[in-house]
Amino acid sequence: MTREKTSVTALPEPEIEYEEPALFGLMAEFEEHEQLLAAARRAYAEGYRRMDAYSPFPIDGLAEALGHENSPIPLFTLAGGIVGGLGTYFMEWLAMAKLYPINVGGRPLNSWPNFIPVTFELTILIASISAFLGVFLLNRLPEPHHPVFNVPEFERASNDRFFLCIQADDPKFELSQTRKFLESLAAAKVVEVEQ
Amino acid sequence: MDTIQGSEPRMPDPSKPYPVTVLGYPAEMIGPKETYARVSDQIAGIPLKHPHPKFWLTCFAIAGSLFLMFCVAVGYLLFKGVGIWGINIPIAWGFAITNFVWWIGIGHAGTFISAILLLLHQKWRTTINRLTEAMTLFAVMCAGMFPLLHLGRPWVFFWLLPYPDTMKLWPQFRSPLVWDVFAVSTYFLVSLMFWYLGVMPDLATVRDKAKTKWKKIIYGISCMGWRGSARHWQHHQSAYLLLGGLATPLVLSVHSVVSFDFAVAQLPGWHSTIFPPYFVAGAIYSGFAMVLNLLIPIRRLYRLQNLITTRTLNNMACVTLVTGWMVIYGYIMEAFMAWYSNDPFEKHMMWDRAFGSYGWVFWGLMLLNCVIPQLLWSRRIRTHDLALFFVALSVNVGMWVERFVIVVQSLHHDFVPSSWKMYYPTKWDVITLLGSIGMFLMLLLLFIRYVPMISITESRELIALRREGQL
Amino acid sequence: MAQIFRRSSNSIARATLVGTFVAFFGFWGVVYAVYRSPYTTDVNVPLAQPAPFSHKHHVAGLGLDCRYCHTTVEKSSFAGMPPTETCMTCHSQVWKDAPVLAPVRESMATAQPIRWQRVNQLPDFVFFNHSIHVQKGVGCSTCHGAVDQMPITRKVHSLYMRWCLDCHEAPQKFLRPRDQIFNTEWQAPEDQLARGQALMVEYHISTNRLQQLRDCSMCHR
Amino acid sequence: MKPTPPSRTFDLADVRARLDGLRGQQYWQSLDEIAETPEFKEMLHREFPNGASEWDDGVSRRSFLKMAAASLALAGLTACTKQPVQHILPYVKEPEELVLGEPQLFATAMCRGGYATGVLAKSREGHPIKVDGNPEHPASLGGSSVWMQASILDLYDPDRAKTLLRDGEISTWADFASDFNRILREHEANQGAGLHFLTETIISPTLAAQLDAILKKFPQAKLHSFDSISRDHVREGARLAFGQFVETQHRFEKTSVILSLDSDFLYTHPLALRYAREFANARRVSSGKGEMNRLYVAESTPTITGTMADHRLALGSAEVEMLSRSLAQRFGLGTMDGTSTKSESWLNALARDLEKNRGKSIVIAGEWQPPIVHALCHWLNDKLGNVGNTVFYTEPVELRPTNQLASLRELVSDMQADAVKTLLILGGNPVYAAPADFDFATVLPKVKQSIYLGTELDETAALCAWHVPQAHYLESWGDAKSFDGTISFQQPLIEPLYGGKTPPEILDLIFPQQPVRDDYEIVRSYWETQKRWPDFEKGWRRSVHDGLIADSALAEKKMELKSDAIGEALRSHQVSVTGIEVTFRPDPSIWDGRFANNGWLQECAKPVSKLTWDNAVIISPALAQQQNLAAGDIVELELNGRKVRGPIWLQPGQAEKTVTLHLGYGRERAGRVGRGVGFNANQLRTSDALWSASDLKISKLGEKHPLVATQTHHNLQSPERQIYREGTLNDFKANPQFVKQSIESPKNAETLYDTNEYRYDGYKWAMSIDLNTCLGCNACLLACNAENNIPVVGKDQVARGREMYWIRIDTYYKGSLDNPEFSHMPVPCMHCEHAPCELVCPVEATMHDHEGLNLQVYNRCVGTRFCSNNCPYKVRRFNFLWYADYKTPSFKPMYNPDVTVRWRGVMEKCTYCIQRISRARITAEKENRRISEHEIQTACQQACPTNAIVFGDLNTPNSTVAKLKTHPLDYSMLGELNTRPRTTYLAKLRNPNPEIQSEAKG
Repeated sequence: MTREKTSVTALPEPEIEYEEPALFGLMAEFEEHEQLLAAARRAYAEGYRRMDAYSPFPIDGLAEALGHENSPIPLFTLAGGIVGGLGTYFMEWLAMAKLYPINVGGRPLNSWPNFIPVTFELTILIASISAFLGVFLLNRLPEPHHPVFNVPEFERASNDRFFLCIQADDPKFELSQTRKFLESLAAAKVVEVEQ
Repeated sequence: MDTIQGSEPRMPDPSKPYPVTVLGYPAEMIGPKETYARVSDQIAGIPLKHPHPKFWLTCFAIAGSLFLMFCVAVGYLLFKGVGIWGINIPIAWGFAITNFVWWIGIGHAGTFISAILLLLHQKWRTTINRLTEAMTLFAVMCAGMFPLLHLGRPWVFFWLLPYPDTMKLWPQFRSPLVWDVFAVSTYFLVSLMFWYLGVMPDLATVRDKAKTKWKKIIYGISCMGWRGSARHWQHHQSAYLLLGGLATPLVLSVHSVVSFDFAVAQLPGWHSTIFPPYFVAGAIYSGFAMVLNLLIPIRRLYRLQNLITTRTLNNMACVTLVTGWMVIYGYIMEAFMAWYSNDPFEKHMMWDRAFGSYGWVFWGLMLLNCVIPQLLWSRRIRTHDLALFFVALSVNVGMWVERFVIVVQSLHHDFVPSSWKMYYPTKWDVITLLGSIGMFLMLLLLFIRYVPMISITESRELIALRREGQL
Repeated sequence: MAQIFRRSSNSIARATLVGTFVAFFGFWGVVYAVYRSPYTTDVNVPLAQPAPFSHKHHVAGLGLDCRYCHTTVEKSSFAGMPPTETCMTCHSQVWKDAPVLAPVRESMATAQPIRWQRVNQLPDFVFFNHSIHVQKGVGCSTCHGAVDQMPITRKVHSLYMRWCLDCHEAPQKFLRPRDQIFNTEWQAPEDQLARGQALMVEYHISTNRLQQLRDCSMCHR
Repeated sequence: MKPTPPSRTFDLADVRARLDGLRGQQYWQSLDEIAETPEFKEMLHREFPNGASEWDDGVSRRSFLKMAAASLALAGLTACTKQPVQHILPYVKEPEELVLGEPQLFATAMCRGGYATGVLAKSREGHPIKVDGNPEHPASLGGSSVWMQASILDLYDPDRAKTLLRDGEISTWADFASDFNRILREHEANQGAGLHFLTETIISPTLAAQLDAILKKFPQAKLHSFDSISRDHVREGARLAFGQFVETQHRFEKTSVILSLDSDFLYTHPLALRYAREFANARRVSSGKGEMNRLYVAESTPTITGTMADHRLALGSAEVEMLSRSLAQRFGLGTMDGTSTKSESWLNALARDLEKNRGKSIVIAGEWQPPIVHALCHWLNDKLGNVGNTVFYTEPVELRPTNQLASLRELVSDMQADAVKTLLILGGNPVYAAPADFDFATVLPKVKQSIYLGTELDETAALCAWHVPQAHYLESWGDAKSFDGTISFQQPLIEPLYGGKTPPEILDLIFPQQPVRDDYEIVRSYWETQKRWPDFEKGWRRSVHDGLIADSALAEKKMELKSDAIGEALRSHQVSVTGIEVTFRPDPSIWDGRFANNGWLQECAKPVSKLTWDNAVIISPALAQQQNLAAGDIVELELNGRKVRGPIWLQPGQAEKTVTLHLGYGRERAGRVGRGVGFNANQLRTSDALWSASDLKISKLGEKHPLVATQTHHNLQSPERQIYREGTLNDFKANPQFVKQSIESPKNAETLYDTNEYRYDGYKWAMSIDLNTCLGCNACLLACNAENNIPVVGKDQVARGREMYWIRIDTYYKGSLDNPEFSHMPVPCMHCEHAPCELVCPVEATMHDHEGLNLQVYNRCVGTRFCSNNCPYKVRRFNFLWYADYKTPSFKPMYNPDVTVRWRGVMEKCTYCIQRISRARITAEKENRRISEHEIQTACQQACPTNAIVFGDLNTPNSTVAKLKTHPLDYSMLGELNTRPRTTYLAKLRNPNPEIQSEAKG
């Protein structure tokens, strides 16, 4: 599907102290992913920042709509790959040519062509591992407990419903206002999420 | 809401044929009536409310008993030594290495489908990639065992790993066997991570559909508390894509490395530059065949025709046919090179391969691998479950035989005639092979019983796409 | 739906994940440590002997030369263990009827050998030759330690291949002048490296020979 | 992957057709292969149903599971287990001159058929571990026979007789002595009537003297001697020619033409080792001198000598006699009627060749040829002026020359007549080996007081009242002459392990003196009486030290030839052969059965057929075709009423109508190794036909017996496969470089690698093997077994292709099926500088050292076997199961302590005897000098009777090996693979007679 670019104008975070509210946030439920996408854009335009959307499958542009920065995982992977590749070749050279040089069938001590396969494999392996771990670190997984699970309807978030949750600690959050706003987004339902 | 009854899968109506494209190929990629809810219910329903316990139990019993035989065989092997196999000098590698190469080959389809086809935007892979990835994992497990078991002293296998030991010695990195160790373990780990990334959100679905406390807890833990938030999806997707990208060269490399076990050696019949591509093609060939062998019964028994559609099978059959021809090209090249090189040893090897003591095996191979698969030219075969199943079976057997010919026949007549011998497998060779198949099936059955075997998430994407008219 | 897990479970889950990871590598670490520990190598573990023979007394005290008992150390791969006769040369006069020497006298009487527990042993696939080491300036105490300080003899080095290689890679660190070989008190001088280099020349350990010292065939046949 | 069952029967016509089809220099191997009958493939299935042997290994499933669990646990632990506690048990009184860890050499002598061969026995920590030829000894010159090499295993054989037995009950030496005295006292009354002695050929002076004394004491006593491989025909031949017994000695060094009439003078002759050396020296061709002798052989079955022939005729035993007659006729003796036409032209050419080389030729006949043929040889040698040049006569070496058959017949008839009260059997195994018609087994029990001195609990022991274990020669003092008369001494290296006794000790009891003397005193006192040396002590010590009395060889003796007598004999009886002929021959491995319990000999592949663990009914392909027989078919042989069953073996080069049976097998009472192996050919062997007989009937029984050969392909397939290179002397003279014309290995410069990365500038070990002088006698193989603790794996494992030799001898056949040319090729590890095996080892278990040795480190090997797959020469051997014998205690002292005993699951291979190199290097290093050339000999080199194997350092200028590497005939096997082998070969040269050659072509 075509991706619509949304211009993100980041507002400065107001430095006002809030005491922990008993409420985690307000959650709106949608039936179609297009609705969610639209809602997200609206909310962002409205100035909401501390919010997140939930969907049973990845929706293109949703993250941008919510103003999430690009994922750093590609960088992780690149770094992993470089480390893995250089590290491996160095290890092989060290083991074969320096630490215990042995005449193996009259082949050169540093038989670089023979060292390539292992170098290649470990490059891939370490790169992959970094990407994999990236997902866990950046998503702060595992996280079996989360306030959103308090919402009974939320179980459909992994099935056929789409949710937008504006957190109570958002500077612009004001219960009745925000509720009105969400209801205005053709949400099937708006519920409160306890802490 | 009761999941299975909730969505009665659409059976193909024999009276009217399935919808076809202009070219006359099956059009359906996913049943037309499918909705998010229905796919969730249907797929997640299998682990939660297992629909067909009877046949499952029977299969599991069979696979399990084969696996037990395998354990006995391995125990006896460790107790007596590799001498219980038929190997000798000159044929120092027999079934064990043949099985190794075969299993690794089978293990290729999974990552090929989930990674390469992903990058090529082949949407039809969606509903089968989960299963094939699982198959890959299990196949690689089976494969990985053989190099260890075939060692004269398996308990010192760790000398093949680099670590600062008390001898100041290191693995000999020039040896293809060391490459194998790294290639196979890398392939396994990467496939595992790729597979788990994919399955994580679906486990969340199962968690949310689960009725009992324990199921909730178990699936809740295993999905790491997945919420499907936009941020989750963002990182998930980028990692998934990257792994796909990384796995792609990996698929090609693994069997190339395996082929080096032979190509690097001097032996006529092994020492050949065509081996890497030829092995990779062969691997995907047998891999796809194995997938077909698994999909066809599974989609029947679990009535998944609405998700794993005839179109999917048809496409797979096509890929099989193409890779098949690559393999045939390999055979032709081998023979041609033997003649063209005018090397007495190569020439004799080729002659002996066709007309020597193992000639009948070779011709059997030709039949299974080159002749029978030509049936796939016909659409009626490609779209006929049973026929397709048997063609795939012949390919699987054929590929095993091919590896046997490469390993054993090349060894049994090498340079110096005085040391030419024959190889006769013992019952232990056979038990070990069957046993490994048992282990493979056992793991697979456990998988389809407890884990969603089709990617729910990606099925939903398909539906979304269709609703946007993009299919 | 209700929460399945308590809030604390988040930290528990993460801890477990990290824990398993650590535990896995930790385990191998332990195995490795044990393999190098005295538990396996018997380093500095005194072994019970039929008669409590004290090198300290005989060497440091009485000043016996190593070769008085280990007669073939310069001739053969095997350093030689003294026959009961050798013990009796003195102990037929001194300590005639000391109870601790009963086993020795018994051996002499019954012509049955004394069963010493082996302290420094190499696996059967390692072929070590004393004579060449002694000849090339490796002193007794380099491998056997300060035997003259041992009331009961014990092993002082793991005798692992890694340990052997320390010297086979760089003999200059250990070589001694000929006259010091059997001197159990010998200590390396500060300028040992320089002296060692000189000695290598004296002992005809050329560069080629030096490389050869790491050939597997040096010890494994 | 079972091969398809046999679809067609063995069709030799077809084979012939194929052979005719082959062009150029094409070798082929076993007939099974060329006819592609699936017999061999089938065999394995039938005899060893796949994996069957794995279950019936005495491990019940239950215990198996237990042990499996244990082994699994072990598997986990081996990584970090502690070494078991060992103990050191020092001597109480240390023997002098013994340095623990250093070997000691002793000169002694081994006897076969009575004749002594000087050996040097190596002792470590007080037990003998190796036997080699004594270079100073004229009968050995340093070379070894398989029997010498294997004798060490006999010493430690766990199945040896361990105790005195009286009627099967364990008894003591004292009891025996007293009982023996009682017996003797009885005989003193009647001057020894009824007192009989049965000995083997008597060649020990001491023993002879004792026997003389006994006869003085008991005039009525009778001496008999019998050796199953007797030289009666030689004796009778001499008597016929000269009217008395004389020994014929040959000097092969000076010969240019040799005719062997069924004689295996290179292998079975008592002086074979020396003859082989002389023969080889006369054959070795260096670029300088282009001369070599020419060997004609007429024989019934291919022997070592036959395979070395330039011209070989496959003739039945009787045909050989005809041949010799018609040859004699050509030189003007007798008239020929039964002319063997088929070899007319051959014979003419031969006659001319002999004529041409008067005084430089030898005609020699085999022990198995009838006396007349020997007489003819004497006549021919005389006629050709060889006598005095290449052939001369001496007094008989035996001390009581007699017709052994007659003397045994006399004994038997006496026994039947109950005239034998006491029979003292000194060695041998008459019950097994005596001619069938004597029926020794049934008459022996008639003797009440029978005493048997024998090494093992054999058939004879079972039937004797007393069985005294005989001491092994490495346990005993003794003396004997070698074939040339040189007096040799035996000295023990170890106390008799099982209190064995020697013949002199037994006989000495007959002269009761206090105290009873042991063999040392007996032998010593005998020589004291001989007054041989002015200073006895000095002379005695010297001779014992040397193992012989210097130049005590018998003097040459002028003989008067009785030509008319020979002519008379020729006329008096005519040679005739009807039907199928059978010939009996000693087995090339286990001789007459006395080595039957020797695993090394049982497993070592027989010289030509490569059979192991069996004897067979050896027939010619032609006969097989006629009778529709294939290898492995069990047939029943019938020879005037006597029957025996055995499996068929097709031997190319076998005389067409002659069946050959090897003796020594089918032992009913031997150790666990030899019992029931093969069939007993003695059952057909009667006194009137000890060596050959006519009218053998063969009937096929339709059963099969698996015959296991270590080599099943004797065919080099295509001329491009230049593994074995050869030419004729004339080719060589025409173009000394002709070998080099063929494919050559890349030059050193032709490489992408940095050639300076590995410079072998210390020592640079290398080996050169001369195919021209290799006899294929297996001595190297056995020597290697003994030196390197190589295990015996048994028939089943050999059948699976898992034999463990580090050096193997390949035999290739070339040419016609009925009479091919043979080629022997010893193949040890090539120690390639670009070793393919090393590259593929994942754990650095095989690599090069700085002297260019290709090492195999057993304790690092994990057993991937990739190295073997990648070895083009397939010289690597793998311990598929636990082959090394750790259990049998008696074997422990036999193992060479310098060589690791390999365990299960590791690869092993030839190491160029690295333990010897290291020992020499250490000695040299201690003295700060280089290793001198002759300091190191590999075991195979040391054993080789013809010096075909040369080992040494290429960096030592003009060392023999360095020189040989520049020899024009030098080539490296498969060098084209750029493996840069350190082991190279000197190509084979044949020296055919141009006349015959041209005719063969035409």
